[in-house]
Amino acid sequence: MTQNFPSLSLVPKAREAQSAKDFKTDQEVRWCPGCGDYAVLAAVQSFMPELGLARENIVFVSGIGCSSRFPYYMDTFGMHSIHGRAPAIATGLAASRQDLSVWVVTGDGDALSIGGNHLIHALRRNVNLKILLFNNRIYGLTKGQYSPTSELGKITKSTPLGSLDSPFNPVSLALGAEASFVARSIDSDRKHLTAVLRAAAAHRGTALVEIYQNCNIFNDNAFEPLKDPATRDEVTIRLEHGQPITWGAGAEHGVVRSPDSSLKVVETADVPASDLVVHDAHAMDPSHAFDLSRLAETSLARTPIGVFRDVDRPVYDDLMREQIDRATGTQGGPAGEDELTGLLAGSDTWTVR
Amino acid sequence: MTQNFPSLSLVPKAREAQSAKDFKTDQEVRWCPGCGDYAVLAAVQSFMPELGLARENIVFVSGIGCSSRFPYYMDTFGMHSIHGRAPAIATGLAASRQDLSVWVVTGDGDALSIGGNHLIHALRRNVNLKILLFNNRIYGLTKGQYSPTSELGKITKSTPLGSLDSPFNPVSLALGAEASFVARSIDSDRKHLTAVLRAAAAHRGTALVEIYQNCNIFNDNAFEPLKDPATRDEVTIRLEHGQPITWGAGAEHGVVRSPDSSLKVVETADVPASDLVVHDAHAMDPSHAFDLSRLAETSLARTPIGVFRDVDRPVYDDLMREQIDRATGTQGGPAGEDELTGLLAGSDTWTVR
Amino acid sequence: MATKGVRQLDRVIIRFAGDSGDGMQLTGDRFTTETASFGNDLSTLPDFPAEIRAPAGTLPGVSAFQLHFADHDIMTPGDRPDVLVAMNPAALKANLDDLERGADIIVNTDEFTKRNLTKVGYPSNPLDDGSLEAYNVHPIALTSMTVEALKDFDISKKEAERAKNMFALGLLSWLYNRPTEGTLAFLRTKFARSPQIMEANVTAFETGWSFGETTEDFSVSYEVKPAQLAPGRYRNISGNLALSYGLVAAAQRSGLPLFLGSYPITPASDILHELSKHKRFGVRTFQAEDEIAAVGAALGAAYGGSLAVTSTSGPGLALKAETIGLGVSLELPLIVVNVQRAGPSTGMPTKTEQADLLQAMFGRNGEAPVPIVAPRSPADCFDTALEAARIATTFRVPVILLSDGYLANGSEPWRIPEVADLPDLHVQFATETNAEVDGRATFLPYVRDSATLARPWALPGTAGLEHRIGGIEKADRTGNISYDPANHDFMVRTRQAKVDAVAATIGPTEVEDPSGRARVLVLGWGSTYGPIGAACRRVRAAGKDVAQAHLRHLNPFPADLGEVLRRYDKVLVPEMNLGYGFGGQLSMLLRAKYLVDAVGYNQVRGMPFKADELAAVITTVTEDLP
Amino acid sequence: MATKGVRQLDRVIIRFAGDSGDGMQLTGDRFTTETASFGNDLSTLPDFPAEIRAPAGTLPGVSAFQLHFADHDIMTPGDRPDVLVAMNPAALKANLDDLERGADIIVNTDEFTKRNLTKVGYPSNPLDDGSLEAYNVHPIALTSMTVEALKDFDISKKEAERAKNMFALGLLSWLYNRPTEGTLAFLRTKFARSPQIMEANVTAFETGWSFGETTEDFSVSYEVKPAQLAPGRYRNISGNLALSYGLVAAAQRSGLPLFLGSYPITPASDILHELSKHKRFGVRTFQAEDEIAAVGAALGAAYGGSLAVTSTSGPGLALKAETIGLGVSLELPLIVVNVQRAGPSTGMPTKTEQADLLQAMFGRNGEAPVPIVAPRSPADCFDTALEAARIATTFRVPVILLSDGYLANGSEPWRIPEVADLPDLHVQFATETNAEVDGRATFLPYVRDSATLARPWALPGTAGLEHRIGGIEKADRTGNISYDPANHDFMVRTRQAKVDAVAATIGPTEVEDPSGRARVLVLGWGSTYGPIGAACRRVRAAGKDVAQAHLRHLNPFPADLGEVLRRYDKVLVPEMNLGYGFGGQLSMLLRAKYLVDAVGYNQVRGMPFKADELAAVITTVTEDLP
Ligand SMILES: Cc1ncc(C[n+]2csc(CCOP(=O)(O)OP(=O)(O)O)c2C)c(N)n1
Ligand SMILES: Cc1ncc(C[n+]2csc(CCOP(=O)(O)OP(=O)(O)O)c2C)c(N)n1
Ligand code: SF4
Ligand code: SF4
Ligand SMILES: [Mg+2]
Ligand SMILES: [Mg+2]
Repeated sequence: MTQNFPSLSLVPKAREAQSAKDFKTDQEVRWCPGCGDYAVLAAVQSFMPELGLARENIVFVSGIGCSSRFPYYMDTFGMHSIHGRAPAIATGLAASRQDLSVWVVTGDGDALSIGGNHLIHALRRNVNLKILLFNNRIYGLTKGQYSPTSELGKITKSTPLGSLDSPFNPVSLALGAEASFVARSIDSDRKHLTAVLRAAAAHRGTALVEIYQNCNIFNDNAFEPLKDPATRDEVTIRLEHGQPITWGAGAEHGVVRSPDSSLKVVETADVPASDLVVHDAHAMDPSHAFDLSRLAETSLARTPIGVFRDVDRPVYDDLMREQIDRATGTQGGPAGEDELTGLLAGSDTWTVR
Repeated sequence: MTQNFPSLSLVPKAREAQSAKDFKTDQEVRWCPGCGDYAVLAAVQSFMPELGLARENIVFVSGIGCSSRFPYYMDTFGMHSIHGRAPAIATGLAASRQDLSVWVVTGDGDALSIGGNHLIHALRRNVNLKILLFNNRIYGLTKGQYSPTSELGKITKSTPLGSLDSPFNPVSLALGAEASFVARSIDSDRKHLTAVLRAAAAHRGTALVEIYQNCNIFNDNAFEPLKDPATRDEVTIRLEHGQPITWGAGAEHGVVRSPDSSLKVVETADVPASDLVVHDAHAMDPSHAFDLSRLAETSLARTPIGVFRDVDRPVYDDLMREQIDRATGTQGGPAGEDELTGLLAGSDTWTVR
Repeated sequence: MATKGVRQLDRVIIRFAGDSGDGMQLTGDRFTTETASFGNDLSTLPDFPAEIRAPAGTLPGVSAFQLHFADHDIMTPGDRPDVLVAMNPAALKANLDDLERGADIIVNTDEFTKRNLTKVGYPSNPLDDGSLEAYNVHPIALTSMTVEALKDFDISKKEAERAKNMFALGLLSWLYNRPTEGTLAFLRTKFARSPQIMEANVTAFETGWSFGETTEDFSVSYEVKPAQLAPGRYRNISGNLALSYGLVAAAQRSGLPLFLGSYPITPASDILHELSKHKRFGVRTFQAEDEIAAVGAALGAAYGGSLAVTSTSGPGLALKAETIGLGVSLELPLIVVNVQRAGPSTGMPTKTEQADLLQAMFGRNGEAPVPIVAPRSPADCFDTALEAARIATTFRVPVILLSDGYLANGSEPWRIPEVADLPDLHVQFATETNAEVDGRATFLPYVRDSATLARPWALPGTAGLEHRIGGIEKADRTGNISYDPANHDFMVRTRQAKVDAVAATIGPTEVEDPSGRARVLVLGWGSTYGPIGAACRRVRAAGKDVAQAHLRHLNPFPADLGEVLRRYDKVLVPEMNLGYGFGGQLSMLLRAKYLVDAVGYNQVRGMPFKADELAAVITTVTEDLP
Repeated sequence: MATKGVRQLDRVIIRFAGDSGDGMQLTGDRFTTETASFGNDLSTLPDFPAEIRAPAGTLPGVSAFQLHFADHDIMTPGDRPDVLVAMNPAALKANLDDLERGADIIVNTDEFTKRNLTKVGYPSNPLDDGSLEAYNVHPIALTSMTVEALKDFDISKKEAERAKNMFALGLLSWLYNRPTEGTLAFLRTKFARSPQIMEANVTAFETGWSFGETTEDFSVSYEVKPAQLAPGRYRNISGNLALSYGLVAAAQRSGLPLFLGSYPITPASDILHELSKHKRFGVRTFQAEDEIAAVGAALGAAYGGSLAVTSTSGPGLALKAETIGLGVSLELPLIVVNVQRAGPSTGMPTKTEQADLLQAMFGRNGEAPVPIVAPRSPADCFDTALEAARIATTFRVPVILLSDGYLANGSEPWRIPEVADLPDLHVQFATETNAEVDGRATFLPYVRDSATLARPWALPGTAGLEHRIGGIEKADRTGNISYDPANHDFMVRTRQAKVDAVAATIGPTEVEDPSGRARVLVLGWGSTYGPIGAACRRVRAAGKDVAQAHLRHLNPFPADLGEVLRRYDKVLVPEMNLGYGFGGQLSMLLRAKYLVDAVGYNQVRGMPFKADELAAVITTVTEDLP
């Protein structure tokens, strides 16, 4: 059951086989009945044993929002922090503790509104964090204001005549912020979500996973086109590395590159197979992943899911550790009392007798 | 001299012809001798008369940093605010005053470090702001720490062994944040800078102009390859809408699109002219502009300058005004005292006699 | 059907309690509106969990709404309910301790299943085991009776069950002879889009009413006569609504456009929601990316000439600190509404507290004084908003308005003011140069009005008044950057003097001391006004003397406050905070300022004080006097 | 050359002043190091503008460095310089007012051009017009003599001119018989990469020295004997450096890795710079995107078991408020270093002030008490850092350390401690379950130590101790989310009680009252220690009695403080803040806590108090006693 994750080689392994149950706490789950958060929680709890990590070396850090209650339900170490700041807190933890697997749970408001700056900087630094962004396109906990992912013109409590600002595309934003790993999945698709979590865990550096999550109280059915069996195949583009990008029940839709570099949607039957764009999640240049991110329509008329980008680049905490190892290693271990004495004295001293 | 800027049609016009001198204040300019900020100030002061706006309807808002002292030197209205917050303050001003031309002056630390969130949200909202980002790849005012645009491994006061985080590419970040206008220019190239300012002024919505600026005290010659006559033609890609993207003294370099969508640098002699990518600043899909942004090398071995993207999309303050106009217009002007009486009373009242 | 007998009461306290999903807030709201339109005086206290829908049937999931109504003027939502409506075992368990023996308990027996009882740790069914003997229990199968009544409707069982709160409302409306047209009209509008649901709710409501008339469990119904309040037209109003209206009114009375920069946060969000509706009044609302941007945008709008407001709760106020400090330095008018909630940190977002007074006073770097005002009751939020606007625009300074969770959501009758009677808040913008420099007429942004010490408010767009301002210390008069030591000292003192100057524009402390013989003064601020007032009445009714004063202005204090305090042998200051070991936050300020041995009575329970408890404390203090 | 006569002095105050680009800070630093290695007691005061290089020759561009050195123990950088080195007219003009008549002024005549004089508003040349008659002026063509001395070097004229500060340093070094090896070695290292520049500077320095010996303008040189300080090995140290070393030492003495999360800000940045060098000690420094991320990362590291620190100045402290509140709620150890600067808002970044005490106390939402400590002198920053670490790790609480701009950049001799003599700060992490729940051994994160009330510090990676914490109010012991009113009240009181418990671990107030007859107590905190001490000495020297006490612990106060205050007829509290109309920020706390009529003496001039001025104030207070 447990897999080998070289990205997690510094984290101690579990002593015994684990099951999803091992990751459940005794706390009552306090989400609304029907909330998409339940499905994500179940998926994460069942996925965790695969990592084969000592439970005590896993930490979930969250901000504030419905989704951010998540850590209370994971029987690992956990911190429910303050609104928007989880990436910053997790950065300090990850950068000082190489032996931990650090997960951030956040919402579209938490991560992209108040916490936007910490998010983009975490992505840029490429700290060893796995960030699960529960995107329900609404502020759940504060009872239904529009969020930075709500569609333009959204009517909510705070925008009775419709919102005035175009939403972020979280995948585009992350790519613009130099993200080394970006993926998207859906609360209701346990298999896909698990695969994406697996890829995120296998990535060394920051991994951003956007999870479309239904808030059945304040934004019900926001992702229905992707879930309704009648429409989902027609609108969901499942990205798979190395595979041509096609979708539709019979893979009848695909994309080719148009001269202006944007992707053009075509019928696969109309073009030679060799013209179809093949997904390359490992392309160092983020342009390809960015192009794919733009295929998404806010209306969900078309939505790519899966791993957009997954590349290796320097990892902040690894570099930090290297600097310290180099400094301490050269003279056999970190500086001790003698060296401290030397430091305090410095080079210009005098003695009074 | 003054041009017609439909984007500024709501701003009152100057009563008399203006010159650069009209925009100078009596305050001594307090930048280090040789600082690139002087050149930008001079360029802005000479450009302003072209707008033909009443001086009192122009406002410069800045954050904190060397560059942010800018407003004190512009004889318009101005506010030197606090670190990172200028876009937020300017948003409130622009959204409440359609008759003003609002400019934000900020630095790489101010805009991209502490102020990153306000910047990306201003871009997403597309508020009517012109943002001049003075990028010297260093914290000047605090005496030389690395910034989010410093190259990886940068040795500074706060990173004696080299910085550990890859920089942002401000153009990519802005495009990821749905920017409708993004451009880049250089302090020392007055003509180019002026042209870019002109394009920014002509844009309705948020315009981000990144200006490479030399800090001769803490990061001298950071942009030398783009300035040195011996190298500049070889490394500077001047983007012009509708023109094939070529550079080099004899336009000998160009780009073609490679199958993975990234741009490939070629010798123009080696490819048919029709293969050369033509710049389209007005492409609605930001993919093209994003691809171009990735041509830039942190080392400055290659740097596109000019307008990457310039498209029309809904402008926050215009939409806000429309909502208000619609609400007030339907019944002839904004609500008066009677209507206020009605509001206060509501529908469920009783009377005590 | 024959109507049963009607018994007269002078006041009643009802608490509706159920699951978060049971619609208790709506039920309470409706009953309140019925009661208001009937003309009783009233006071309400909603109390709900931070979770949107906590797990069904659990204690943390209980949502409650308390209403106190009377035929006379009352001050609080009441200490102990006379009637508890408990929709499930959790609601019973969570609220039982608050009941006096003899209270009425209406329970929904359908929910008293084994499973639900176990969930909340009832070993046996309290309805059967005699443990409720001391109370007047009315066991009613609310759910099944509702479902039965709706069986002919083309709606799901779940939908039918959901209407049980309307059944309960109907029953209570009968029991207290409430007018029902309002509720029926409300249901018709609310469910206009699903006629089946609308009819179902109307039917449930009417069935509940009829059940009251029929059942033998209730032998009489009650009547609480309308209250003889001061003459005028009244409505019921909650604090957040009154505050929003106060801001709209202030904008109109000042002739300034209203601009709100806000980021949603409980319990302040409703101000954003309310103001976003009033585009007719030219109100601009900006939902910012965070609290810092919210106050930043408001400050930008203030610079542009708006009546600028930012609304938040404690954690948001902390985030706004640096920008408020900039506002102090720029000397621009700004209203910062802080609807306090229980802290520290995230604390208990839906619970009330008064623990941000010292944050409001001192929570900025450097010396950055701001005036502070606080409303005393839900309706008073209206007047306090106008007062905040007056101070901000007159003195060109950020003003902090400290409301709290109880005021925000609680409600009371409000005598609707005549707009023309509201204060005139018109401001004078600078239009001309105000100095001569080197022989040239010049505009200097930091030349001051000699009375208020306010600097000119010179709007962008005013020709000839171009100037620059900033957060770096500035030279007196010119506003240019200055590091001159003497100038800095002068400017810091001047900003303080300006805030102090507000005192000259506010009235003296009003002390209520009917006998004129009181030796104990009870001094409060904010939402404790009701409980303190009610407590003082009880103490006086018991034949003791006590004086009460309540501060609207926390900074600066009324000029006569020190003198007032010294008139009493003892000053008691009840506050919903601890005061960091200084005996209360207001206490601390009073002690430091006047060296008066103010004694605090402090609680942080997330709930308003109970009048009874305060009365006991006051009595003890009175009796302990030497 | 024959050496001139040497005259003995007991103390000298020198001020170097010039353009921002003139290298005055470096010159002052070098002179200080020479003086330190000679064994004088000393105290320094750098004073520079916020601009990197303000426009040449202007008043705002003047950068100064003052040094006081003596053959005995001194406490301040001195009120009025005996010697002013003025590199240009601006430097002369900006500093002249601070000189006593008879003071020596060394001026660089080359810069006294018409243009430069006009720039600063000198109508005529003060060197010629007799206006400096009262002083001892030494007009020296510093620039041209330097250029002349370097004419054979292969460097540009600009580079040659730039060495004039070394000429001045050489001259002053001769004048006061300073040892020169250190400076020569320093120049060799600093300019190792450009040998021409190195040699030029060395030559300029030596030429300056020789000039002193030769010129007739100086007939004697001076000697200030080494000071008889307590025996030991000494070095000169600035406050930011001492603070950084204190943190490194605390890490080693606690066995915890040091983690600093910081965002650059004047005058705190040097702590980040310094700690970033110490990777050998395993120190991790994280330059965050802003102050919120900086404290957030530190809190994350604290959770992971680091000795976690965040460093900032006032505006940054404001931004960190919400996260510090989270730290209070999580009960994790965290050191928050706030190097205060003049405010409000951006204020005067390079100038000192003590106006963040109340922000530190109260600047968070809800009741979020934290211990506060403050160093009294540059070297004391070392001990105070260790003390902050002790409190934070023992009580599991964020601690705010209030330094200020003067302490940060000022320097003094420091007796280098033996590492083994430093306090042992080892902490006990939780390793085991600590409770039984339903018969199962369980770890409860909010079970407390009975003495300290600290909760266990249980690190991720400890098997069996998995638990969740958060900023929502939590149940006692279990740490689970709780909205229970009584629990909240209990937790708020407990967090306060924990901070109060710190008082039991600190010593009594130390009062210096040599005669034992003092009726006036002068009480201070932070960097006013030096000026207050020097002032008290003067007052006593004049035959009056006065007592001095200085607080390191601002929250909680030492247990005996109230009693100490009451022993005196008058308590005078000099502070570099105004105290919001409460007579000073510390005054306010004292008045509120002890109802003692503490009297403030307050200034916010961006500069330390002058001892003379304080002595006068103290004298008046003493004389005014009834
Ligand atoms: C500093 C601060 N500001 C505002 C809030 C109020 N708040 C709590 S959660 C939230 C937004 C929640 O939205 P999201 O992150 O999308 O999470 P969801 O509830 O939808 O899962 C807000 C505004 C807060 N707790 N703290
Ligand atoms: C809240 C706050 N944090 C930190 C600072 C200190 N600070 C002032 S400017 C600055 C960075 C300047 O860098 P940049 O924005 O690149 O401007 P530059 O000086 O390079 O033009 C910093 C960190 C501050 N003034 N306020
Ligand atoms: S409000 Fe929405 S997001 Fe929050 S718990 Fe309920 S359904 Fe889920
Ligand atoms: S420090 Fe750099 S950016 Fe700042 S004024 Fe000097 S040269 Fe310009
Ligand atoms: Mg959400
Ligand atoms: Mg910069």
